[in-house]
Amino acid sequence: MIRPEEIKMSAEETGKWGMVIDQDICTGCQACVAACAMENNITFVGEVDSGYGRSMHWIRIERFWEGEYPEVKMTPQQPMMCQQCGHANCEPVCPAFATVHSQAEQLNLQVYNRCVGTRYCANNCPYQVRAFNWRDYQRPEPLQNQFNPDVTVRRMGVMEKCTFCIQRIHKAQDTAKSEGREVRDGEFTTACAQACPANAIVFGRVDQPESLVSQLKHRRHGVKHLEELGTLPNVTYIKGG
Amino acid sequence: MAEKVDLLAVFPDLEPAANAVERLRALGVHDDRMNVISGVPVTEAMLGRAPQWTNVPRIAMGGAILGFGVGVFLAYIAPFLYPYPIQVSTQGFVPGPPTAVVLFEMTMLGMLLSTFLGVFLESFFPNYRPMKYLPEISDGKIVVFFECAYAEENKITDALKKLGAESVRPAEAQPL
Amino acid sequence: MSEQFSRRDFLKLAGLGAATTAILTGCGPASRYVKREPYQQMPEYNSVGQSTYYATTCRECAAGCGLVVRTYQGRAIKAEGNANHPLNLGKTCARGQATLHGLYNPDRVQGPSTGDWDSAIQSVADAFKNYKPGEIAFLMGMAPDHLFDLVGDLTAAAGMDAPIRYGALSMFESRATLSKAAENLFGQPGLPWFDVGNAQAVFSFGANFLETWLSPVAYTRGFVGLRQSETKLRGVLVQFEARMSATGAKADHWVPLRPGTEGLVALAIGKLASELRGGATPRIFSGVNPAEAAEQAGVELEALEAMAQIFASNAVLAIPGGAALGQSNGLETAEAVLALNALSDNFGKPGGVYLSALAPNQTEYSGPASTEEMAGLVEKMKSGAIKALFVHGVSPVFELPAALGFKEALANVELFSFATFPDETAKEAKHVLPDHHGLESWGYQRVATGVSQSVLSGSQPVVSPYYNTRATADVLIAAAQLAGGKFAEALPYKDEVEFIQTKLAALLGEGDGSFSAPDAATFMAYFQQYGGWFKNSNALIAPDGSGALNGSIEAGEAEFAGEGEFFFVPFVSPTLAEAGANKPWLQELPDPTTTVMWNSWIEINPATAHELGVEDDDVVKVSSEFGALELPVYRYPAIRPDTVAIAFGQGHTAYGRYAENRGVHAGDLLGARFNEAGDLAFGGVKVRVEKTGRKQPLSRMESIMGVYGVGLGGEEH
Amino acid sequence: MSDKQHHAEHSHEEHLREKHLMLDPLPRGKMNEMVMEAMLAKPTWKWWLVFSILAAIVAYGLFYKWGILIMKGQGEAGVMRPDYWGIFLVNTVFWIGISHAGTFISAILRVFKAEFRRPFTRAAELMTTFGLVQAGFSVFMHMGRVWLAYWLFPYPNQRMMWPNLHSPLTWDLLAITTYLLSSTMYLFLPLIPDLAMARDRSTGWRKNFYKILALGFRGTEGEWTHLRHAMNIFAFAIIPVMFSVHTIVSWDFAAATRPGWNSTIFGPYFVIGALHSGMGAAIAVLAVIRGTMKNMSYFIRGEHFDAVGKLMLIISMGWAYFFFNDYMVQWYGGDKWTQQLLHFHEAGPMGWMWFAMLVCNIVVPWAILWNPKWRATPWLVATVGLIINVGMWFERYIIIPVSVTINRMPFTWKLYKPGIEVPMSIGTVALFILLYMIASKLIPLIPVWEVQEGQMAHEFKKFGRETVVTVSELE
Repeated sequence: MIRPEEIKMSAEETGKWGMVIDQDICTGCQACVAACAMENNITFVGEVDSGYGRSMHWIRIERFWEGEYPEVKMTPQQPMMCQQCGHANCEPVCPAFATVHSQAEQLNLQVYNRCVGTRYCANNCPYQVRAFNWRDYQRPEPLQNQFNPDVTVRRMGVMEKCTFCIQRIHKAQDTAKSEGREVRDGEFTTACAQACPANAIVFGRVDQPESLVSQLKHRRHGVKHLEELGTLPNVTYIKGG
Repeated sequence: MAEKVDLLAVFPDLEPAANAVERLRALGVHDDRMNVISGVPVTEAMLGRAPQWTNVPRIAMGGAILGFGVGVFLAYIAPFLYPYPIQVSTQGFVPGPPTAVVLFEMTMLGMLLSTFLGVFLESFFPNYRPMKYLPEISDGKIVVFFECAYAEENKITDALKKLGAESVRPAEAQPL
Repeated sequence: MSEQFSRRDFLKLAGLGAATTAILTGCGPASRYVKREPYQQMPEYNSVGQSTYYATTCRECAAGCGLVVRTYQGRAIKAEGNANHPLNLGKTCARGQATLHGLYNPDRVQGPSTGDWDSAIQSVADAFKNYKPGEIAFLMGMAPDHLFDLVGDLTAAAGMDAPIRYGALSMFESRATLSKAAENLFGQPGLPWFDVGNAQAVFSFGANFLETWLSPVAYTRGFVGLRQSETKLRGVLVQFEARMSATGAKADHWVPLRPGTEGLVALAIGKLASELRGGATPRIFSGVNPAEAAEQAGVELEALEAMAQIFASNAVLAIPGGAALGQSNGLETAEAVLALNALSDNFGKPGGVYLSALAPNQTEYSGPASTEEMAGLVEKMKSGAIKALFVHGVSPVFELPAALGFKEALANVELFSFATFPDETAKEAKHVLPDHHGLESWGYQRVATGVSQSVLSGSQPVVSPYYNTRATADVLIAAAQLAGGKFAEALPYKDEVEFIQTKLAALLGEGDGSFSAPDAATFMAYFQQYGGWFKNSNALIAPDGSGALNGSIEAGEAEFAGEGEFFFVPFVSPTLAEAGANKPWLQELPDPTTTVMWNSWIEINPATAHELGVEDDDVVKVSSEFGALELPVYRYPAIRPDTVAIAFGQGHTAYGRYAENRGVHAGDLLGARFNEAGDLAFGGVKVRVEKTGRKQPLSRMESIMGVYGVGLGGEEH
Repeated sequence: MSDKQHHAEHSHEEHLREKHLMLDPLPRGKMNEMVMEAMLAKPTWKWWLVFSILAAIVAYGLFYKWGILIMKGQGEAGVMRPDYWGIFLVNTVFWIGISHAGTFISAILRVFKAEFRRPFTRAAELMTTFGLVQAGFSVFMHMGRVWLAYWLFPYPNQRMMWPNLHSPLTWDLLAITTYLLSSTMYLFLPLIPDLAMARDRSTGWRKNFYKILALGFRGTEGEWTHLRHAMNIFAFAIIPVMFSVHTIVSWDFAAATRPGWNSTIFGPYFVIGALHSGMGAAIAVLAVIRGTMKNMSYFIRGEHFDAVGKLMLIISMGWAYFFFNDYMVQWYGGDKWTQQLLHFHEAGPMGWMWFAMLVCNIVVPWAILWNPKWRATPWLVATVGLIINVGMWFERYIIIPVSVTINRMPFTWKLYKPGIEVPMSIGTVALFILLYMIASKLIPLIPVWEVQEGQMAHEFKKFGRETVVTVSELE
């Protein structure tokens, strides 16, 4: 039984964990995508399905074109992953509470074993960053030896998405706890940020003004994607130089 | 101590049946010793009989209240039984407008279910025991079942015959 | 975090130096090789345990980035960059991340072709004995690693030809041309290193340094420095290339030159710039006429003048590389572009041109072989001069253009392949003696370029070998001892690890190292723990480019083979390259520029496609003098209308289920023409493009609707 | 008066009798016979042929393919990013829409005492129940892990978690359940007297069958009174339920943050759309019953097609009104994504469907149903009904898989290509018809007592020289 005083709905402007992505130096090299796949046991789906919009990427790098040859330019690459919205459209629409807001971490949790596959969340995500397990994709022996034991292996009919490598967050917190301290900024980072050769992805505590993410966010003119929808995303993009 | 007999009078139409009811009353057969069975809903008024009492509306109302209660439970109480406060987006722990939907649907469900149930309760459905009945009834005949003193049987029979009864004969319960 | 863990493992590792012997003869003590237990529960139920982290070197390409591999219950779980490693400072590229899909690839060679190792080693020993030294050749991968040294010792002692290193990447990077140009210009050979990070402006002539060129991870770091630095203004990047690469996409200005005119344009810009700066025009530029240059390059003179403006007002770092040098006039181009740097006088200065540092145990620069040298090898094979060929770390059958006829030449030689994967060469080999996967092997590797320090990167097994494979070094040592005589004397080691230790022992006394140790065993342990040894000081070589501007360069017109109407630009797929195609997740990574997955495509300018009457996904026949390919069209908005491009990386005929019969091999269109430095003129081919009428939908990450407006209704935008 | 006049007078009455079932009474017994005969008629080989073909389609298209879908996953269907929702939900909305006509006819028309409803209330109510069955199937086909569907029912799991009442899908579940239950009960109540009738004049297993179903109904004053009250309560209460159902269905879309969906008009727009397709389906069903079953031309006459035809015309106008309402506001808003979407609807690859929708839903009904003669022509009105259903299916297809192609992430736009949905959709249609065929053999499709009640209430009355029809209130 929950006592009313236990209930504190958080609608703060800033969440807890956040990312700053510098599109000016992102080279679109896909290292983050590969790192994410390796860290989070993301399955590959093969040529036909991936071409039909069924790839399971938790992070994708978007790019468009401006102008006509020879004045043609590629717009700055834009890595897109779950924005961990403070006001997330995906959460309320799930009939099974399979995607809920973590009050502790201020993240959008995806509870795989609660998901029944109505796909409403993905439909309602303005960033279209959710990936659904359309089939039971096979990983032939011995590929499954590479599974990260800290990350659930998803099965057919379940929705999944970027978790900000929550398994790493928890590991770091456990370590910090056992050493009786707070998690230090930069003590750990997500797989994508860790791999990024350009350091275009920075991860950290957005609620701590002295953290690197907060610094970057404010020093460089960062923008949030589709901010006008009031989704309070926790990923900030730095467009220009 | 006069013996009683159960009789039934078959009428082709509503008019003679109504007259018959009147006549029987005049002949001293009390209203609640009579029962009119018909293939179409002929109202008490048409037959000049006392209005029928039914509890269906009350049962319906009760069901509605019950259903509303279920709605209240689902919307306002169940969330407090969660293992921990579950937050979705920044919507309230107990969302406002959606509760209205739940309350409405549950109320309606309760009301309609109980209405249905009410019919069963009120008319003792299902009931497969032998009963006083004539198959002609569903062909549109109107049958007046009544109980009268043995002594009066012939007199009443004649009277009803005069009023257009196709036949007047003793009524026995039979399997439907 | 990772290094804390590896420190924690230090004692375990320290004990290792001694233990190694046993391990490498197969039966390792459990203390070293953690057993692979079956998961007690499904991974779904998330069993928790303690991970162990091992530092090693990435073997996906020859750059030599340091890795820290997280292992769990004897399994390698995740490859992460080694933050201590000066080359990549904890970063990795996509290929490095996917290295585990190589380790656990379902299609590895699981044992020697002969069935048991004894007979396999016997066959090697027999080859040593039965053939004259001159009849034996060793062909190895690009990486200058311990195995190369070992084979070097062996061949030297046995009087065989020195081992040849080669890789398709070195061909597409035109390394030989670079070092040759450096030699011509500075009088000393070496692999130029361009300090992009500290430059004010960078003019890159075909050098795709953000994707595949030399050391992409290090150069990406440089690019970030160029763009964002606390100490200087935002640097400008100008890319000259016919087909927009990812580097071109990040550039502030992209100048699409007609292939083969880069050198000319470089000189023209130099001339305009020096005129703008005033003073006498250096002799080197006297020959060029900017207007004609622009004419030949197929760009507006204004464009060149605008670039010259930038050049004149900045200290510009000019980089020659890749496609620009893969031309018949590639060497002149390289020299012309290198010479430009003299205008900004930035030889051996921050933000300028250096020669890459030599690795700790390296006395002089030795680069991989040029393709011409490979042609020479092929000749010898054909003529029968070479009877036995040992191949390791490279798949020449796939990586060399078919036109060189390597595969045919194999008919005359006894081929020994040490391939880890069943690649095209292994398929042709008489003997396959599979080496461990990189993550199962010992070793060290010299870092050829990309870092200011002198770095020797270390490798150690992070997991016990999964199959019945054996370290090639061990095989050779065993074979040599079996063969006896000068072979045995050449390799008097118990095994690979002893050899490595012996080599490393030389560094024991050296000062200025990242660590020092009292004895070999401790040194070895540290070496494993930190993933290598490097000097702390800047070891870059400042070249003498004083004479650069006084030379005279005749940047002649490039010659093109074939009558086709289109220039052909083959470029290396940054995710697949020469050896990535068998890793499913690399296949599923979108190409950075086109977002295509799992297949090959030909890039055609939309206007040209319109003329040819082809749409996206229309299959076209591309034919050159040397071969023909059929593949679907990608209408690429950032390529010259007179040019088509195909990525190199697909088109395997072997190499496992994920690579086999997928896409096409760009090399099949290439001929066997070389530039003066001996690099293949892979840009010197003209192709014809014909419509076939068939369609083959490409898997794209992008939406062709949303990005190109195709199929949205109304006109495209 | 002269013979001539008298004759004219007479023929006028005759004419009215032919036209109106209510003025053309037959003895109850006769009508009973006719209905029984229609029901008990021995199935012809044609009937069996159709029956077995439909059964085969259901077995293969619906159940076998569904098995495949469950085994191999939603990948068998055409859904992907961004079209996470496909034809299964199109069918759900479509079938719920169909089901609305039943309630409309038997509840709203009952409340407003539209006498023409009497002979076909039952056929319409059956449509509600059978339609909802298809809708239920479709919704479960859509689920990625349908074997866990029961998790959505309002009961706590072992961690005391209840379904999420914030989610429109949960409201849907409640609403559809309520609607399915109540419409089934509403189908059964008026059926009881007819079951009693069937009981009285059948033998063998049917006797027991009807005896059990009739629950021992005799027709006492009490029974009739309870029944009347109950049916009144149902008639009034089920109307808001019906509206709530399709409104909530519309919220599944309107509540989402998507261009083209986030519209406040969706509730009524969906309801009217439901009636549009529902009426179309109802009239088609009537035409089939009339054409294929014995004695039905007595009960179902031109007047009924005429009357329903009028309704269809009005509803079609209503639909057009709401459609334009939605379109206008979306267009005027000028949001760039919505603009993109509207453009895509009309000029995109599915543009043909968008225009076909307008033709089927507006042009065809308006062009035909204005004419009383045509309106009274069963096959013609039925055809219009079917065309409207095609149009309404298109409408749902455009609202769901076509519209979700366009979102705020152009990098992900993709066009939906149906896969296993096609045979499965055909399967639901087949099952719908199959259920009707079975029903026509098991229960009296005509509520005889309601017809008789109506006939009792109608009579001719002379106003001066004019003979007119009057109806008297019997309740």
